[in-house]
Amino acid sequence: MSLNNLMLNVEGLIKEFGNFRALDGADISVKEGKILGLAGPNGSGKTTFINVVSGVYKPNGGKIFFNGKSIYKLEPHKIVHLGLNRTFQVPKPLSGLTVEQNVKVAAVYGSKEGNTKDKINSALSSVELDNVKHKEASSLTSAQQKLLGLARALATNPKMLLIDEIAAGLNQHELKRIADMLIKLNKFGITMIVVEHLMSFLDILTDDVVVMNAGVNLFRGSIKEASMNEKVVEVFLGR
Amino acid sequence: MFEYTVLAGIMYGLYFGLVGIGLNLIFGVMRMINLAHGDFIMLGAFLAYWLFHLFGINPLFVIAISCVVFLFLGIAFYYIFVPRLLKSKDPEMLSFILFFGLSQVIEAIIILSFGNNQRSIPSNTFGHSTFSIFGNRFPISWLIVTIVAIVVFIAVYWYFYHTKLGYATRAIMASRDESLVSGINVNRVSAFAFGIGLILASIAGIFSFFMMGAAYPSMGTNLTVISFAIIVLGSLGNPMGTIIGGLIYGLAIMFMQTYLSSWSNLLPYLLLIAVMLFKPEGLIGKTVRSA
Amino acid sequence: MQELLEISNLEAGYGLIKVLWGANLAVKQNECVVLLGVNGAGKTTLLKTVVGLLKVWKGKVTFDSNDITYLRPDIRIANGIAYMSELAIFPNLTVEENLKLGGYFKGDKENKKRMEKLYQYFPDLKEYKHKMGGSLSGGQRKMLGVAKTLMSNPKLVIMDEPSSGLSPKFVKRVIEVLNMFHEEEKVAMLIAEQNISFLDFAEKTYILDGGKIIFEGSVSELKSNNIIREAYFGITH
Amino acid sequence: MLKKRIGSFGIILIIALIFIFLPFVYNNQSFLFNMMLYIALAEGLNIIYGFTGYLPFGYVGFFGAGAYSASLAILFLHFPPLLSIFIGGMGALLVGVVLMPLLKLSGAYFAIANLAASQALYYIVANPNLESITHGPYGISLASVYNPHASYYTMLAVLVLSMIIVLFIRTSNFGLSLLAIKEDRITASLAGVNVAKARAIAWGLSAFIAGLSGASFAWYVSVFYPGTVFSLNISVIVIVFALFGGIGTIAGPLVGSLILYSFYNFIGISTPQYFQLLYGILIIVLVLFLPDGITSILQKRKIYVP
Amino acid sequence: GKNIPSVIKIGTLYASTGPFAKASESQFKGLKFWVHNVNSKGGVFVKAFKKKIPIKLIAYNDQSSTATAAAMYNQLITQDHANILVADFGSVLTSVAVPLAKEHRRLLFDVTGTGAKFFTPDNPYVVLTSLPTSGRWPYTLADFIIKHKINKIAIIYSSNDFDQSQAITLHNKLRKAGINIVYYNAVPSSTSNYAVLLHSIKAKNPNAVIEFGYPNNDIAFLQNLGSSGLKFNMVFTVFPGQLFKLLKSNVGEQGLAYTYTYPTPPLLRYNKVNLGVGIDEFEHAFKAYSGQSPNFLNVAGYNVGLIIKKTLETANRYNQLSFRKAISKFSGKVFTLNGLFMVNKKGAQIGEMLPIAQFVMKNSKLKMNIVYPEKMQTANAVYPAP
Ligand SMILES: Nc1ncnc2c1ncn2[C@@H]1O[C@H](COP(=O)(O)OP(=O)(O)OP(=O)(O)O)[C@@H](O)[C@H]1O
Ligand SMILES: Nc1ncnc2c1ncn2[C@@H]1O[C@H](COP(=O)(O)OP(=O)(O)OP(=O)(O)O)[C@@H](O)[C@H]1O
Ligand SMILES: [Mg+2]
Ligand SMILES: [Mg+2]
Repeated sequence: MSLNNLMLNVEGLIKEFGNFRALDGADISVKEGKILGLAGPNGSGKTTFINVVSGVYKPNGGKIFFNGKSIYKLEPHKIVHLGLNRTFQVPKPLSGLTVEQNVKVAAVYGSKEGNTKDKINSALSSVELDNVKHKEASSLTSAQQKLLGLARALATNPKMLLIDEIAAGLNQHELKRIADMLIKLNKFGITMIVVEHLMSFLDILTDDVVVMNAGVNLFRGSIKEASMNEKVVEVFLGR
Repeated sequence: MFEYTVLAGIMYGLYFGLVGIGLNLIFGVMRMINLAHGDFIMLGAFLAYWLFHLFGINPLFVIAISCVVFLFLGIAFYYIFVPRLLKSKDPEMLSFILFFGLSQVIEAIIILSFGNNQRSIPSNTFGHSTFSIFGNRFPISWLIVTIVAIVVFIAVYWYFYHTKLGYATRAIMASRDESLVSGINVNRVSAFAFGIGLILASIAGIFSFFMMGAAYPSMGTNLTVISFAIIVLGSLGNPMGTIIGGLIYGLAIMFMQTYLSSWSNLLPYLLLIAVMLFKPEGLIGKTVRSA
Repeated sequence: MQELLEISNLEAGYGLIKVLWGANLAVKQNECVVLLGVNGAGKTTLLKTVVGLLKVWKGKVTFDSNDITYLRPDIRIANGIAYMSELAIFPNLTVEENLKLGGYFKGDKENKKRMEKLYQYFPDLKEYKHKMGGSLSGGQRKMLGVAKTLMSNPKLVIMDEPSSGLSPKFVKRVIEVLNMFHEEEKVAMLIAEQNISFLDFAEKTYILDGGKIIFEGSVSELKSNNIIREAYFGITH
Repeated sequence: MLKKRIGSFGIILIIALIFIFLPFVYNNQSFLFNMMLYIALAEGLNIIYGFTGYLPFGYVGFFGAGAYSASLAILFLHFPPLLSIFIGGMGALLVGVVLMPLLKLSGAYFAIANLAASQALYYIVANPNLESITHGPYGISLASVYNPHASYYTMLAVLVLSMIIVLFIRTSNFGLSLLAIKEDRITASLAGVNVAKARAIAWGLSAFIAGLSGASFAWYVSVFYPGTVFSLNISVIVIVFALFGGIGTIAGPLVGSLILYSFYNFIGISTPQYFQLLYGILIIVLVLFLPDGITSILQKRKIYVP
Repeated sequence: GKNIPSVIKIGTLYASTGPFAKASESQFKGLKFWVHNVNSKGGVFVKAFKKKIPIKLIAYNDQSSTATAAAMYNQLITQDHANILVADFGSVLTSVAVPLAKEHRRLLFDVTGTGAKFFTPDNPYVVLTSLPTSGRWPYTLADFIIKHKINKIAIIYSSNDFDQSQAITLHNKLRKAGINIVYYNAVPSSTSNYAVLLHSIKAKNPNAVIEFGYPNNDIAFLQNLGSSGLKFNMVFTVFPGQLFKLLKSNVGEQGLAYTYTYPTPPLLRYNKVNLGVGIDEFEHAFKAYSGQSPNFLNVAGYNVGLIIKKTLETANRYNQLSFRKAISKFSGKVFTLNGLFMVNKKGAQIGEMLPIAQFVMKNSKLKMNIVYPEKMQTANAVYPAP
């Protein structure tokens, strides 16, 4: 595996909250154009991983390379400008603004390329929110707010997305729809890490998963292998 | 001199903890900034003044009366203002303006009815004697104020951590909506807490004469500002933290007066800014995650 | 058996927007009901209206043969309803304090006993009992929410998506725990869920769509309905 | 967008014309001056509060800093008044830069820290130990350059500038990014907004306007004390004016100041004893029944308020 | 054309709220009383018109705010065309009127605004009527201390214009006389607790403690002194002599006993006057008019009225500069219930010297003795205080 086509390469990442280590030396890498599934028991550090890589929290150690460039301790907006963006597990919309304005901010400030109007429209249509674009973001359901988060991320012309439990709380049918949506985005060349608990959902997207536990990666391989791995079953899937 | 300054600072500080604690309680429970806090202190002072001069009632007994008066006042104000305010987009900031209006009204009413004179209760109300700690002599009234402050703090602590009502109050501080669905009668508990906040302010007012010379109708604003400094020094939204804020304030003032008197009014504010920048959650606060 | 909760022709919404358009639903004593519905169907709105967080515009809610349509939330809770919202916790209180508030109407001793019992199922909570609720991970919060709701022993438990964000192991755990309380304490349950594992334990299901109930029936009836299977489970045959 | 900008320009033009010509028919210039002053301050406060949600309880700190920087430039450096007014703006800007770390705080914390900062500044300026620099508590006299007419029109220029800045923010993407920061800082930064820079710009502009206003005020009254230009009342009054009209628009603070300041004067004159009472009641009633300001009546009807 | 006005319009401001309200209202009441008096006699005699003309008082409420005051002074000058402009109480509210009056060439009758910088040689449009400029206040106090050879002096003052200029004057005069100043410190005007300060002062063992402050400061200072159990041979504060009732009700007679102050009318009883009534008669009439016995600021407000009256009686022409000229003409020749009226070229008051008084206990009642200067003395100072 040559380093060149690693889109994201994280080594030995450490994050402490007080004297508690939420990340304890996690190593995770993704090749350009791929989708990596990220799973693990609750509290294993998946969201923290995203928070640190996207610059929302400052790490306490380790290395983070994006496209060969270190983004360690870089400010979030700079990371966004390099082409890496994320969504939130608990949605964080710009509540007082309309759906369209939410996306507009990202389209204007996220990247210089492209026409703002086009970026807004294509981001909204990719997540199928164009019919509610004049609604206030606070009046959307939480699932819609997560999609809005994805739309904002898309409007910044990302090369890579970190997606945090975007499908939680959806029914099978809706899951399928979201999965198809992500696959389509991936086809357009967006590399992804997708955090999700439902293996059936990850299964549609990729065969490459990392399972984290207690702030480190426990397993990497295919979903099938994961479901047969003793430790993964023990801490994550349950018997 | 050093020893004297420390002791005076502690006593003065405990009193100022009392000055700030009601403001912090109301902020903690309702996320409302009671900009009229100082005016309620003033009302407490005027109540004590009138009861003393008309009926010769000792300030210590006024505490009991003010508990009743201000509890009712607090409950009434709560039901008039707060539920409506909470429906708006930014209750915290709007409360700021609303209570500014209230402070204007209170001040105006007091001036219209009693004039703008300074008033005080003679400092020898509790006797002429002084008392001494480690050979340092202090007015007896300071001892009484200190005891009152400590008793009040214990009572507040008891209320918060050993009564069901206090427990519910803390829950509302944490989340109003979750409290509703935990079976807490949020309005009633908050109204009561509002009343307690005002009672605490009024008690500080009753003893203002002995710590601050005189009381006058327009003294409120300044007291509100000082109270803010104190509660943030401790921890905003954590009433017990106010004691620490008060002590820091008291000691700081006394030390500055002793060693650098002309700068003494600057220090609390610099202290406040420093705390905010380096430990914005206050000296004993905790934070929750943002993402 | 007698109806414990009965909702008839319920209309409610936000501001000028009507979300529920005359929903009907009933839960019997000691019955387990799962409420399904696509995203945005109004499940959360329905549950909030039942506990009193939203005003009823029209219609009637009865609980334990009392009309509770216009009662305050805290009185409804005191009458024996326990509710877990989607966000579910007090962020500025510790895990243990959160749990205690779940048992607001109980004595300290009883709370302690129940807490220990719940800690057995959710060891994470025990480990973090002095941590602030707001610093927990998404899934840990859900566990806390579930445990908190079970702290009181209510007649009816209402939960809004208890499993979303939980790892598979803990989804199983939650179902196990709910089952246990259901059996041991005869608690009735009304659960809005999307996770099909919950169906195995439901005695009745409803589907909410566009603010109206469009299906009511047993799990087997549900599963045998082709249209629903397609719309909800994405299974096409 | 263009239409909205032109419409808003119209308002600014009208306001400017009114204040240019009004002194010829109505010669209580001080009243007009104060009116302009409060509008400019309310607009300046609007920049930071209306668009980013930071409530500068200590806004008067910039005002005082401006008044003092300008005065010291006149007294010590013998700069001409207009240049000194600019120095006043820069002085306030400098204070703004020093206080920049406060922007890390949020909500009530920020408001209170800012209040503390303004009080600290006041006590520094008023301290007798600094008498040789600030004249300490003795106050400043600018009798040598006293010129009510020139300072009146300078204030008008500051007013117009403040409204143009708000106009720009209101109709630009920059303004949208500020609103995004107001809603959620983290989300805004992940939309690519340089949060620190954007709010620093807003903060700086807001401070600059207050500084220019303070400087113009100093020139206009020409004798003042530290307590005059650092009075907490100025902050509170300006906040109330801005909120009364409605923040986040140009028209809101303008209308709020026009109505309330007139009220303050005319009602204040005819029923002085009851004025404070009426004023307080008015504020309470407003917050309870019209919390988004009077311009929100129009906004609720979907009418665009510039 | 010489058209004679039907009324003389006197414009003034007062504050009904805010920090200056109490003082301002008193001063205003004194002025109103004077207006009431002259109008009941058909007005004042205006020499320029050789005719008695009634007074019309136009007054606005500035609520202690300088910004409002500026607008109101302007209103008085430009809208109401007040013929005579009288400033509100104190330096702060007077400060904004000084440049305005100069700009509009209107003579400002400054009643109690004692700030030295109001009075400049290039400005003929201001005259201070009822108090000397604050820098002159401690002249007699300094003499008293020097004369009695009191050494080791502590001076504590509030950091504001009014108090600091007194402190500086006293400090300089005592230094020059070779008197040792053991403590010299400013405290913020907002200081309300002097307990620790008093102990710091005591540590220096001074014979006299001079406290210059606003009324609030004096009250807190005296109260803390009373309850601290500390004793000094001499204690001086500013306001018991001006706001006697206020201070007495707040610190009690015990608290005032044997302390020193500047006495002002009505504590000072000037009955031999050549303008207006003496203090006895004034006190009587004022009580009948308002139901209250007068305080110093009532006298000050009344006194400005007397000066206005004299001005109109003296000025040959009815314009502002003639008014100023008239004042210079009778300056030093007029003695009112407020003492000798004398202004210098800049308009600053230099006539009314403030004597030194001491409160003593006599038959367990508080009594005030004038102890200096000798020509006014009613008793010897009790020094050291018992
Ligand atoms: N606060 C609000 N203001 C206005 N409209 C709202 C609000 N909350 C929800 N809605 C609207 O009400 C409808 C129903 O929302 P609700 O949250 O009840 O759906 P749900 O079935 O719980 O969806 P989900 O599966 O996403 O939780 C949605 O169309 C939503 O946009
Ligand atoms: N700001 C914070 N302060 C304190 N502890 C934190 C903070 N953020 C995360 N943690 C802790 O770090 C651990 C990992 O949390 P994280 O949110 O990364 O888990 P997760 O893998 O995303 O879990 P889930 O699947 O439940 O979302 C948890 O124990 C959590 O309590
Ligand atoms: Mg997570
Ligand atoms: Mg929902």
